[in-house]
Amino acid sequence: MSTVTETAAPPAKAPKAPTVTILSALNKALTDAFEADPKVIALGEDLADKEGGGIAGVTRGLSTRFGTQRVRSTPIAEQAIMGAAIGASLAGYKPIAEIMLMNFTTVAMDMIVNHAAKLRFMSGGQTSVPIVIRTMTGLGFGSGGQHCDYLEAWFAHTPGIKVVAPSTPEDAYGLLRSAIEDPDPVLVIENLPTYFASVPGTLPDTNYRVPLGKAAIQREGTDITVVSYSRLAGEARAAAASAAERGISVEVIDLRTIAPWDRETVLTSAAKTGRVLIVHEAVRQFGVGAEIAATISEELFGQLKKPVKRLGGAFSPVPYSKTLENAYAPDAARILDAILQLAS
Amino acid sequence: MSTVTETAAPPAKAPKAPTVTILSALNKALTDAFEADPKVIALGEDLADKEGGGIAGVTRGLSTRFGTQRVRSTPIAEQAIMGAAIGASLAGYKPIAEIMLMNFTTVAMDMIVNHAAKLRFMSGGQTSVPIVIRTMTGLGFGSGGQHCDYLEAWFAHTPGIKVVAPSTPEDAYGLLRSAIEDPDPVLVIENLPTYFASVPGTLPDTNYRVPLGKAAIQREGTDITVVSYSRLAGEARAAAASAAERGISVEVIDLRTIAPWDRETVLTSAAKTGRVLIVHEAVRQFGVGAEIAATISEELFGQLKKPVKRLGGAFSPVPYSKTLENAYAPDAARILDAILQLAS
Amino acid sequence: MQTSFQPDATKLLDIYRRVALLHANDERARKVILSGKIAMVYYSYRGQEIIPAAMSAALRDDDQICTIYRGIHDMLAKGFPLDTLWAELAGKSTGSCKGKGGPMHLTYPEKGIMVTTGIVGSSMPIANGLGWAAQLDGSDRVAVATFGDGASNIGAFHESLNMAAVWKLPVIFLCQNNRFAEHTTYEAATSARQIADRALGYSIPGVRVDGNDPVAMYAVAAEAVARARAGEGPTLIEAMTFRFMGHNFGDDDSYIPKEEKKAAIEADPVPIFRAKLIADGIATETELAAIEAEIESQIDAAVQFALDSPVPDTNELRKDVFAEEIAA
Amino acid sequence: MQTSFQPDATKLLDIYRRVALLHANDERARKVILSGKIAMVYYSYRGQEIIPAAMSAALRDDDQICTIYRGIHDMLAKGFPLDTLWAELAGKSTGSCKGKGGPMHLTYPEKGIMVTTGIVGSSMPIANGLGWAAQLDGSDRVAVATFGDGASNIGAFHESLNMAAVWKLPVIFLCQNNRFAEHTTYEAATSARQIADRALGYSIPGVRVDGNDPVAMYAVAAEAVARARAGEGPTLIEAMTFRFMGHNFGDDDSYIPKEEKKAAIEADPVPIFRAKLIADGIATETELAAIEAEIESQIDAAVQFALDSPVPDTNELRKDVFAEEIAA
Ligand SMILES: Cc1ncc(C[n+]2csc(CCOP(=O)(O)OP(=O)(O)O)c2C)c(N)n1
Ligand SMILES: Cc1ncc(C[n+]2csc(CCOP(=O)(O)OP(=O)(O)O)c2C)c(N)n1
Ligand SMILES: [Mg+2]
Ligand SMILES: [Mg+2]
Repeated sequence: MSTVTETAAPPAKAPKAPTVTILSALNKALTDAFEADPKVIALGEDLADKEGGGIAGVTRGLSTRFGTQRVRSTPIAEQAIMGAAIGASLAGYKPIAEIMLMNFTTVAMDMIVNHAAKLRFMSGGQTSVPIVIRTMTGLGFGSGGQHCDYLEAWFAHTPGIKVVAPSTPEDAYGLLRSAIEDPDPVLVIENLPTYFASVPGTLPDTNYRVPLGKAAIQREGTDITVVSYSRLAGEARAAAASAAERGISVEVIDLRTIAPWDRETVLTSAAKTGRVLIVHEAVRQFGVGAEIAATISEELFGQLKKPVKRLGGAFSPVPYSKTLENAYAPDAARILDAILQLAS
Repeated sequence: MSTVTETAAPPAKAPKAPTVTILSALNKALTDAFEADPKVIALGEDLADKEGGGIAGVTRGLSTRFGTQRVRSTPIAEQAIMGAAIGASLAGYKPIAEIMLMNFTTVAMDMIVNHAAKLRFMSGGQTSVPIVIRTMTGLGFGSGGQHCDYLEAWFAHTPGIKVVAPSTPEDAYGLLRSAIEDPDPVLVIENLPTYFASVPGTLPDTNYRVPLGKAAIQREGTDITVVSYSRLAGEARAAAASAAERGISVEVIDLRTIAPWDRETVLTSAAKTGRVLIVHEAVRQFGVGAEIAATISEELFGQLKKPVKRLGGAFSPVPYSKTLENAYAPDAARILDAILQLAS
Repeated sequence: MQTSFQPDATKLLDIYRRVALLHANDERARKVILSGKIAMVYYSYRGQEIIPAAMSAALRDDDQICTIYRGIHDMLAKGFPLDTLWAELAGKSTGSCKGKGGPMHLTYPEKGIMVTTGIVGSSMPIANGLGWAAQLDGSDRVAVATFGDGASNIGAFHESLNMAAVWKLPVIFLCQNNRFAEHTTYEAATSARQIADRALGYSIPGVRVDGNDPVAMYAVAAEAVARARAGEGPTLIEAMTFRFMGHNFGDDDSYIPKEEKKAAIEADPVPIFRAKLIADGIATETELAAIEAEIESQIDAAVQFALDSPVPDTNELRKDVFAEEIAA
Repeated sequence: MQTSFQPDATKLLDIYRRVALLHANDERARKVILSGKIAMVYYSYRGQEIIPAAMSAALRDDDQICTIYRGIHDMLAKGFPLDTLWAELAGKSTGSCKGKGGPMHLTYPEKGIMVTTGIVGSSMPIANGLGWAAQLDGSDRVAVATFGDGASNIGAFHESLNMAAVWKLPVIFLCQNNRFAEHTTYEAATSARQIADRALGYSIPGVRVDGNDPVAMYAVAAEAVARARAGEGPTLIEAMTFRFMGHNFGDDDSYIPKEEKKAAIEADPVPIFRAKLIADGIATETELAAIEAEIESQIDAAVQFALDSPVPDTNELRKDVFAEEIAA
């Protein structure tokens, strides 16, 4: 598939205006990490090339290049997948475990939460679990109620594990490389609908990193701060562009790391604009936005011009019917509406 | 054990000043529910009397009285336990599934979140899952990192399941009865350290109910609102009493139902006092308190005298050493400190 | 195998009616998707029709099933009405789930179609609960959990079979072994020589059967149902078969060895079954053609009904989350 | 069973040293709790000493284990130092886990004691990862996962044995079948005639052995280790035993049939093993008494060390959550 040939071909030689995708960036990040460190290994369902190199092709080419001992397809057994990753990490490896879809983490929560996130602490620092858990989610394909949940708040609430969610190819590369090198468990949330979107540019080189815990100001602005991550960071950028046409200057912050989140960048921007909108696809109630809104409201008490607003997914399972699926999550239009309200 | 004889004996005949415990209240609620509705059934590890009637004795007497077909001890298999409860509920029963400790929900999250919480919606209302999940947690016994987590925020973030957490015998009885009668899944969080505390009083009679979604103002006050639930509601009451001695009038709200939480009661009190403290044992970051603080700050923007404060468990797994365990969660003293700061 | 479980001519014709329906509906579903008239995630069961047709022929309407994303064959065989099925696939308000569930969560309790799950393995724990309810009701109805070969490696399989065995639940665990789990072969993921071997670990009967042979499949299914009705507990059935169209619609099945696929398709159980019915004088070409024509027109009507039906109103997002509608 | 796996006199004495240590430490632990000097949740393994003693005698220091809340016997047998063990039990900063882990999470990687879990079944998936790492390292070291009879019914057991079998991992699954899971009997929860039967479902060897017989237990353990080292994959061992003190400290074990308990205690494997060593002329009463006295004084010192050690500073709550300390 095109992303793979892209990855194979050095950007320099790439045919005319080169484009990249999040998928090709993830694939190159994995390839470069395997190159750089023989302790990096990977496992997951259908991960090796004989099984297609991952259902979306993120790991395509890895097993052919690095062997099926380092890149292993597994049975359908998420507890066993996570356990194998944890155990190998205790023995000095840096496993990258793929849980195909985020909803399937629900069968592996014990391994992730009771073990991966806690072993360093419970052992008094004698052991550690430097694993990466790659998982994917995202509505838009009519897969219904069990295939596109957004559970990041569960993990952000769990001491001992970090959570990242890239929205651009550069960040996908840089965050994944940093996650692999991090000494602790990191959950990398990939968004299916944004995998394939080609954007102009070339893939980062092997030294490129995005530090964990640092947000990106993707657009500077003075009137309103919009905080988001993953696919909706893109929708926020689009909404900000339309707002600009209406003379409203929006600062768009992509958290990139959800836990630990970048308080400093967010609070600085919020203090500057005094108007904050937080947007995610996850259910609004008890979602990631609640922690950020509560913190901003506490830290900037009396300094805000408007109450912090939150947009999130509907309070329901993800519906099947396209009509309902389209209505489920905020999009650029709904973000723009909220921006206009905040600006008024 | 005393709680059981208590339950058996009618309050009237009870020896002199009668006392009750949360444990005896839960036991009577279950007994009365089994009496009232033949469709009520229960399952869990060591639940039946042959296996001790539950590790803490909450279900003691049930299997002897109602038979081991309705009250079943199970293998150690939480997915199977939840699946059996879900399936039986689809066929018209009202199962009460016990997940012995809250940390063990991590092996059953798929059944709870992808199925119990979603089947009504995904079936377009053709089926429903009127189950109760009873689970227990609570630090204080040196059981360490895997036996006393507070995961209520995960479930509150999940559309399709309700979450309650009683802090008094009356509420334990009334909430459990309401949960059993509710047409949808309800997670009942019991707190181990408070099971056995005897308080004066008699057990509610079989008609007593506490509606889901209604908080309790356990102490009226005018200066500061403290919002809490479960064990720390008791600590909050104690802190409020000490504050009163210092001339500070604290209103103590016990949420009782965490999801859906009682916005009206909380916002009314917050509007009255203008100073709010939210307290729970769960990790503060991305915890239940975040949603409540964010909502109050948004709804009462400009009307608060102080920023909403949150106290929660430390950002770490629950530690073993008594010294550390004592330092982990807020207690009456730390709540009082926070009250004094807010009052200043 | 007792001969009493051998299907007679009437039963075989009954099974064929179901097979013909399943076969025609799958062919149609893929045509409709290609036509662009209805977009959906679709997991073709083409090649596996005999298994649910024979299984359902041994069941009553009040028997219940829990099936999976690849389960439309199980559901049609059990009696899921075509119109509301197609309307659900199209995400219309007239769908059995009002368009909220879709292909992976089709539900129709009237015919005992209680749960369709998209989570591998999760049909089994829930089927146990249906079986427990049957015990409590004092009814001899049974529950069937269908799942694939790959699902036999996940924890829920083990917990479910153990609990069903200890509680002697009237549950039939029907594994449709099509030799692949997504792109993974049976051998690459499954350590058992045959999945039926796992029954020993639960002290229950485990039977491997040619799921493409209607007579053998029916006999095994009927015997398992009889045991369950008699209170003798669960049975694990491993029905051998093959999926002709890959894992899901659009799957380039390059990972399937060419010869393996060729051989399987040459052994397509549907035409073979059809020919045998005629050869054995159980039905004439004309009779079967009539059945098939009837089915085609029923499907025509159902697809049209789906296309003509309205989409759900967005306030449906606030309904069926709980019994009580959520305030706007 | 090949005779090459029979323990010789030296090996038997080695096993007895471990047994005596385990036995004495359990007796002491319960005394110390009763004395009120140290409060802890405690799951006595009294009666199960032979199993880990024999297992460990077949292991090297670089072999690794994942054990459970009822695992202090496994750990002492594998070489967990007494002083840091007792300090951890006392929740002191000198404990192996700085007092953060406690009895259910004891860890000592230097001796291959990698994980102690309080979650039933969860020792197994992690042991697979240790085995995978050994494969990657090209090392012949092995991993052992210990667990109970009740744990053989949870999903993690099944997923782990299947993966280990498919990947031919050097992992030994050591089930200590003490016939109870908390208050639940084997029969009430476990459908397999014997847990070893479940090995067939993974095409691996499954052996039931008298875990109270040091010779038989060693032979089975040594053979499983040899297979794992040779790259022949995992073994499931079901070691039959009994826990004398109930599930945990304070458990009134009224649910255990009196005769069953009486018979088990009369067959206490420790004095029997001891007597046999003397009867077979492998050791004299004096030699064994000397070993036991030595152990008692080591335990005296360890308990004293624990009592004299300081409690952890509360800022430890911010350490070891991540590699980087969390800001106050
Ligand atoms: C717990 C879980 N893990 C992974 C998946 C993704 N997935 C969907 S179908 C499938 C393959 C299942 O194979 P099998 O059980 O043989 O059934 P078949 O599709 O062949 O009918 C996988 C891995 C899932 N749905 N649930
Ligand atoms: C997933 C999970 N469910 C329940 C428990 C509670 N629990 C702790 S020990 C135990 C019994 C385990 O019995 P067995 O596996 O036979 O081991 P034994 O205690 O007999 O050594 C149970 C149910 C748990 N720790 N983890
Ligand atoms: Mg398959
Ligand atoms: Mg046991």
